[in-house]
Amino acid sequence: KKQLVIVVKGLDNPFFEAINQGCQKWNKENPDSEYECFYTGPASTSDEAGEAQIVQDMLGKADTAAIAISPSNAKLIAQTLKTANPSVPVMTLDADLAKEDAALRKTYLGTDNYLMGKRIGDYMKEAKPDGGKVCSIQGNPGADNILRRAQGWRDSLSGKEGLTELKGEGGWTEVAGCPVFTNDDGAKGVQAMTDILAANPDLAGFGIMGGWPLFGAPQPYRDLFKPIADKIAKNEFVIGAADTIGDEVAIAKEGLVTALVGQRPFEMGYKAPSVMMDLIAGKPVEDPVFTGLDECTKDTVDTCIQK
Amino acid sequence: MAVTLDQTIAQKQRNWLASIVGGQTFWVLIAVILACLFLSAATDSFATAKNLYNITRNVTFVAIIALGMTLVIITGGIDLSVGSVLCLCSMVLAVVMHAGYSIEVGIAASIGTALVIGAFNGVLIAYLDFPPFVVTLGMLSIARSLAMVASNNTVVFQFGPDHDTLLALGGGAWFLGIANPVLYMIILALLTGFVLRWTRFGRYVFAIGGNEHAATLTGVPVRRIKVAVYMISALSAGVAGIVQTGWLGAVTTNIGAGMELQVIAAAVIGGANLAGGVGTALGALVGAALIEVIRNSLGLLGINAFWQGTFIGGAIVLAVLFDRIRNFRQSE
Amino acid sequence: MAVTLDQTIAQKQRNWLASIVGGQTFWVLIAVILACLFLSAATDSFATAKNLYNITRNVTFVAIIALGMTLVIITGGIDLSVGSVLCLCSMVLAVVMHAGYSIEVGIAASIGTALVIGAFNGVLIAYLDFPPFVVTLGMLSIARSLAMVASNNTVVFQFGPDHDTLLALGGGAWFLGIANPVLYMIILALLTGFVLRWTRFGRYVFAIGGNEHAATLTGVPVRRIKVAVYMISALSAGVAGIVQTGWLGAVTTNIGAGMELQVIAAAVIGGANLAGGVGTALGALVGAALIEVIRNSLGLLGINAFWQGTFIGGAIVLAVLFDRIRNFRQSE
Amino acid sequence: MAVLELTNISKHFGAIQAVNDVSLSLEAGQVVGLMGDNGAGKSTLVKMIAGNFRPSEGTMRLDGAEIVMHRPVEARQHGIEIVHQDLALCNNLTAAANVFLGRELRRGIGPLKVLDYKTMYRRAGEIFRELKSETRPRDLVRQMSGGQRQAVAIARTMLSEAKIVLMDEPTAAISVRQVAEVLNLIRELRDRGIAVVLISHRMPDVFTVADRVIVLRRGRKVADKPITASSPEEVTGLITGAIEQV
Amino acid sequence: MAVLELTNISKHFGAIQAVNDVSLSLEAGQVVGLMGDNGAGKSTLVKMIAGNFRPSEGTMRLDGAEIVMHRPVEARQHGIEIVHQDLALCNNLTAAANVFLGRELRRGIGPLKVLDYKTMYRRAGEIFRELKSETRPRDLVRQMSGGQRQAVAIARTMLSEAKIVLMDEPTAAISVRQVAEVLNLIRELRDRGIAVVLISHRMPDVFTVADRVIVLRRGRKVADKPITASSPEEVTGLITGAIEQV
Ligand SMILES: Nc1ncnc2c1ncn2[C@@H]1O[C@H](COP(=O)(O)OP(=O)(O)OP(=O)(O)O)[C@@H](O)[C@H]1O
Ligand SMILES: Nc1ncnc2c1ncn2[C@@H]1O[C@H](COP(=O)(O)OP(=O)(O)OP(=O)(O)O)[C@@H](O)[C@H]1O
Ligand SMILES: O[C@@H]1[C@@H](O)[C@H](O)OC[C@H]1O
Ligand SMILES: [Mg+2]
Ligand SMILES: [Mg+2]
Repeated sequence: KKQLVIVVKGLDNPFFEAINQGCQKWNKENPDSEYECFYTGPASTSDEAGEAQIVQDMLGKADTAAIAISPSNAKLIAQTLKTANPSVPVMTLDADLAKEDAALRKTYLGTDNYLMGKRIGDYMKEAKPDGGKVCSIQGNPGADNILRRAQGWRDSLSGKEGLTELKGEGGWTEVAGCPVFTNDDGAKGVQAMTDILAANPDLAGFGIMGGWPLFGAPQPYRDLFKPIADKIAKNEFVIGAADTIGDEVAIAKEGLVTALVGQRPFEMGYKAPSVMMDLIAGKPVEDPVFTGLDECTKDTVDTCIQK
Repeated sequence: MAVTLDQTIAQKQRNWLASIVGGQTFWVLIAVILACLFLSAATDSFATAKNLYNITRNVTFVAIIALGMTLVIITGGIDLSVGSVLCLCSMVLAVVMHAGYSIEVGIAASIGTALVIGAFNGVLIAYLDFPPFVVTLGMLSIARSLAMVASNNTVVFQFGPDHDTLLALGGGAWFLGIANPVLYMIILALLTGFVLRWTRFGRYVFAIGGNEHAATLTGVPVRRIKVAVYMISALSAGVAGIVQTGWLGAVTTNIGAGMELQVIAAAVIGGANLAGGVGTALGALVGAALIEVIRNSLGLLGINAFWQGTFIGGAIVLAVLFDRIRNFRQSE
Repeated sequence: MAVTLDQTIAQKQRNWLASIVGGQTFWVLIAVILACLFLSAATDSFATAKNLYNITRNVTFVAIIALGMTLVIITGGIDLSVGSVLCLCSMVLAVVMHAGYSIEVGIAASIGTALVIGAFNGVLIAYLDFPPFVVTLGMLSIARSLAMVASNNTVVFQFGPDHDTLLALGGGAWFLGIANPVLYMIILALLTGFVLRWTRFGRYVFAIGGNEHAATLTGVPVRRIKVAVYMISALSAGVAGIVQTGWLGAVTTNIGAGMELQVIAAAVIGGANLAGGVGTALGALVGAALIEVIRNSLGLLGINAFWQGTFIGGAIVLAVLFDRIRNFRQSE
Repeated sequence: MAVLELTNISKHFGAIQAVNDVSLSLEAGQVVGLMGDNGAGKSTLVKMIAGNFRPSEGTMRLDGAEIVMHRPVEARQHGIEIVHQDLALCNNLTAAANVFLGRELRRGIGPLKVLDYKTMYRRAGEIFRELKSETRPRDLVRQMSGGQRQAVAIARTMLSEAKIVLMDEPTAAISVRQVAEVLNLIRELRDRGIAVVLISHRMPDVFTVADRVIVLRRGRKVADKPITASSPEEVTGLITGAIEQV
Repeated sequence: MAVLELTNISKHFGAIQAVNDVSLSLEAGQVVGLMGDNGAGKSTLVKMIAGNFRPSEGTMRLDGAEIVMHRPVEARQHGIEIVHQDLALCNNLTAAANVFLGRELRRGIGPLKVLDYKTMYRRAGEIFRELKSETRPRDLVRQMSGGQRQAVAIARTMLSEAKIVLMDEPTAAISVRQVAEVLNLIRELRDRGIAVVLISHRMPDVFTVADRVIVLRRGRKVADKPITASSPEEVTGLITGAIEQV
């Protein structure tokens, strides 16, 4: 069979497994198709060069009919595509290339990351309009989509565009030692949040740009915030967090996070093959194709997730 | 001079005080204490019950594995697979419990996995003379890949009927308000210390690191001891994995990534010598504690995130500096 | 029997064929060739110009650093900082060029950074007797942190006036359609091989690894050589960083993460002995090639992504197996 | 009767024939000097007796009964002790720990046994005193002089009532005074009825203390005669090959 | 006139006084036997002469001129050669590479010099032949017997026209035949007008070949006299301390 290849940033993140599930579901539903969905990626999300090499391998493979890439280093993948000059259709998935490189791919399917960060910020701002001291939790220092979310988040809180650090704009100030880079490690994330909270008793909230502390270390997360659950309920302390993976929704239900802004990775994986087939067939395809955001607060948890 | 036999027997090159003060472990312990005193003075938030509870608990996972690693290092070996083994063992536990089995079955499966992996490493190293670095580097890759296979690479956060028992095991504080993992760490450290000092096995571990050829000639079962040592190392990673799973309440396939270097650093900072023959259980704990105190302090002091790596790296090098300066003075 | 002096001088324990066949490097080379033959037969996509272009280029970054690492390993040391040094050097190059300086200035700054770091590692190790593992582990953390500081943790992808020159340097193919990085790798490997075999420096590197004490007694400038070796290792990481930057066209603070273990694996698979005294430039290349061919083949063969780590880890172990079996036969 | 009897013992390592068809017997209370050029196979021969190597061919009989040993421990259980040429000491352990290496004393009940440091220190101290060595049981071997190291290695042989003691160059690189002590010790072992094999390149030592001399050349036994029937000149000739065989 | 003259030389390592206020002089064409118990300071003394250690106190004069050496190379430039007690060989290198270690021959022009393998193999081969050793220049030291290793270490001293050759226990653990060869070699060096210091625990060797004997005890010189005026018994007494000083 000809392959519709999905290359993700790294296998070590359950987010991408949801994409894989979507990809596999498509395979199951289309047993007779002349195409099959093939999912791959480097072992670790931080292995950017490794991802580029896999992209090359896949483009060099005779049975590759189309490829969807989730670039961990957008510029690097752009460069790779430039040199490889692929003959099969290329699209991006989950994370996009930079605007100026948009011509290198046919379309983007996935979350609007800037918007996602902005929504996280909106929830926090809404809950605590006069602001306060905050800290953002990020992932790999070089991860572009996370950096975009952080930008959206800052823009939302400050009401200005393009600030790299909040120093009181819109009432919000980032404390010393932030942002925290967790390298996608949940335990590290919670440990750092614990320290920051201890060092800044007057902290007003966290903006968590990827769900690791919640889905990777749900228990220590609960232990950390249960004691101030009432403050969260009263919007004296606000936490906006990304993703709706694993235990995150349950945590929202317990009132330990002000709002979750989730993505739809399963949908990305499930839709990607059809989009790729359209591209192969030369049909017109929208650009970008945004998969929606699932926004959950304590009150909406039971209904917020659209499969 | 008539020296009695008892006097000769009682004589040592250095008395116990001198031999403690002479060791790297001692100086690192001093460094840890000084750092704690400084932090208590410099910040309000360090010497709080809550913070101390947290840092003692955070230290445990690296420390428990460092105990096993110390045995490996004493024999002159190295085990790079511990981070991945931790991941695989956590995942086996999680998957088995998630499938509805009891916690006993889960732990047994997890420990069994650790022992099999340790035995595999050990047999290649001891019987086929593979370089430990290569075997355990291969296993680093293999074990994590198997964890992905075992879990289908998903987050597991529901542990079946014994869910709460598991969380209590890792997250509770059953005794004097000390976090459970800390208790396990202390028990394992005492056990390791005891084994190293008081058992024939411990004696053999040191002998192999001191002079493997001599140990073989005098009839020490070198190969079996080496296999045992790699099994213990994997076991310690497995135990840390189980406890950490109970603490985290979720398992992903990236846990324990890069941990091997942290663990080795802890053991070495605590005084274990990678050339073999030297190391203590206390050292493993002290080394792990130093790293954690520094990590914790960076947050409390509000150090810029970009600079944190420089501080941690600097501390690793500095930890050894004490010992070096002392040695240097002595030799010239 | 009257053996003439010439005969005695010409005599060797093993002739050159036997001594080549006796080495690990040879067996790994055979494994690489067999793997390539198998892949050419089993897939349409392996033996294509495009794919071969890619895999030869992919191999270069690990291979170039493995050349420097091989020198370190021959002296009996280890350098864990190379991945981070690669990152820092790439970042320095990127930041300097982005600021509008020419490529010459950028490369000079980058190489200068590498040399300073190597000298720092080397001085601590050679003059203050720090364990190489600890020093370079500390540097692993420090160098990446400095890269974040230097770049403010942004992705740099515009390299000022000489942007295109840099991309051509790393991404072009100036000679016979061979990717430029491959050319650099070959030149550097020849240079390394030459230095090891034909210069006094190379001779001293082996002597230190064989018996450091003896080398000191006979007047080999052990400390200076060691410093030089760590500088070369950092330099090789810096060069790889520059070339890789030209190829990637973008630098983030993630690049080179975890590379140290890959590089050491390549050197060891190629026959370098972590105990010191043994290693070749060819071995570094062959070791890196084996890893890359396996990585590449897994994708081409459509192996499930979860299982790939198992294959790579297994191959690392298997690479040494050949050599072990041969040794084993010989000793009994 | 012979304590130990070797019949047609050979040992090869790959293509190297280290010991070739050697037969010999050791008598209680007799010191045998074993001589030969470097690489003649002396160490290999005694290592087989000590259970470090298994012979490629041939049989060994102890007190008339055939024995096959797989490990050094078994040799010791049979009452065979050895001082290795390179001493086989662990620098990072104490003198006492080295003396007891491989047969640590333990105390305690049932399977719960711990090392009995006290008794080991005491026994080691006693042995060093017997050996007239100044070695202290708690000292690390790392810091010891050549003579003290030798004493530690020799002390091992005195832990149990041995029948046979094999000494592989115990007097190389130790000083005049200590050589005399080692030779005295060998005499004392002999007087206790122990069979001693002394490997040495020092002609005077062998001629001072041995009752019998055996010479190996290229793995073969080329002489085996009472010391009184030989002379340093003859032995030298046998070692170098100037004399073929006697 | 003395080739080398040491005046009140001392060396301490931390608290250990290894050599204590030793004065002595070496004459061209004279063999001096240096004896003493283990740890008496013999190796430390010759290592100072060879530039491995710097004396803590005292001065050295070579041909009447005071010299201070910082590195072994400087000693060799002064014509001082040493055979170390542990031989100081690199197992992973060939015999020739070991012989030339630290003073490799190179060929080529300007700064572009490469190792001159051919000449080094040839010179090493010649020296081994002179030494009547069967050692082959291209063999790895790893696989060599004790005697061959000794030959490699001794060959180093013959690379250049030395004035002084220091030998630290060159005859320990080598066989009878090879001992005779080493002693012959020492005689030959002497006949060439070289001053030789021979450290040895083997009384007969020293009395066979030395012209003068010096005894160290606990770092101090306790005797320095012509061999003909002494006797093995006296030297033994001096080593052990039975005789205080002569
Ligand atoms: N483990 C081994 N593997 C291979 N060859 C060996 C081994 N042990 C000894 N040999 C070889 O066997 C031969 C005899 O060695 P052996 O050590 O018995 O000699 P020796 O008589 O004790 O010499 P020396 O006086 O130098 O100690 C030598 O050629 C040696 O290289
Ligand atoms: N590098 C060193 N550091 C510290 N102490 C040393 C060092 N070298 C030698 N010593 C000490 O100096 C003293 C003299 O040692 P030295 O090696 O000179 O004795 P020696 O006469 O050569 O003995 P042997 O006959 O055993 O070779 C000993 O106590 C020894 O432990
Ligand atoms: O968008 C994804 C993020 O939410 C996840 O946590 O990590 C990988 C990203 O691509
Ligand atoms: Mg021998
Ligand atoms: Mg000496």
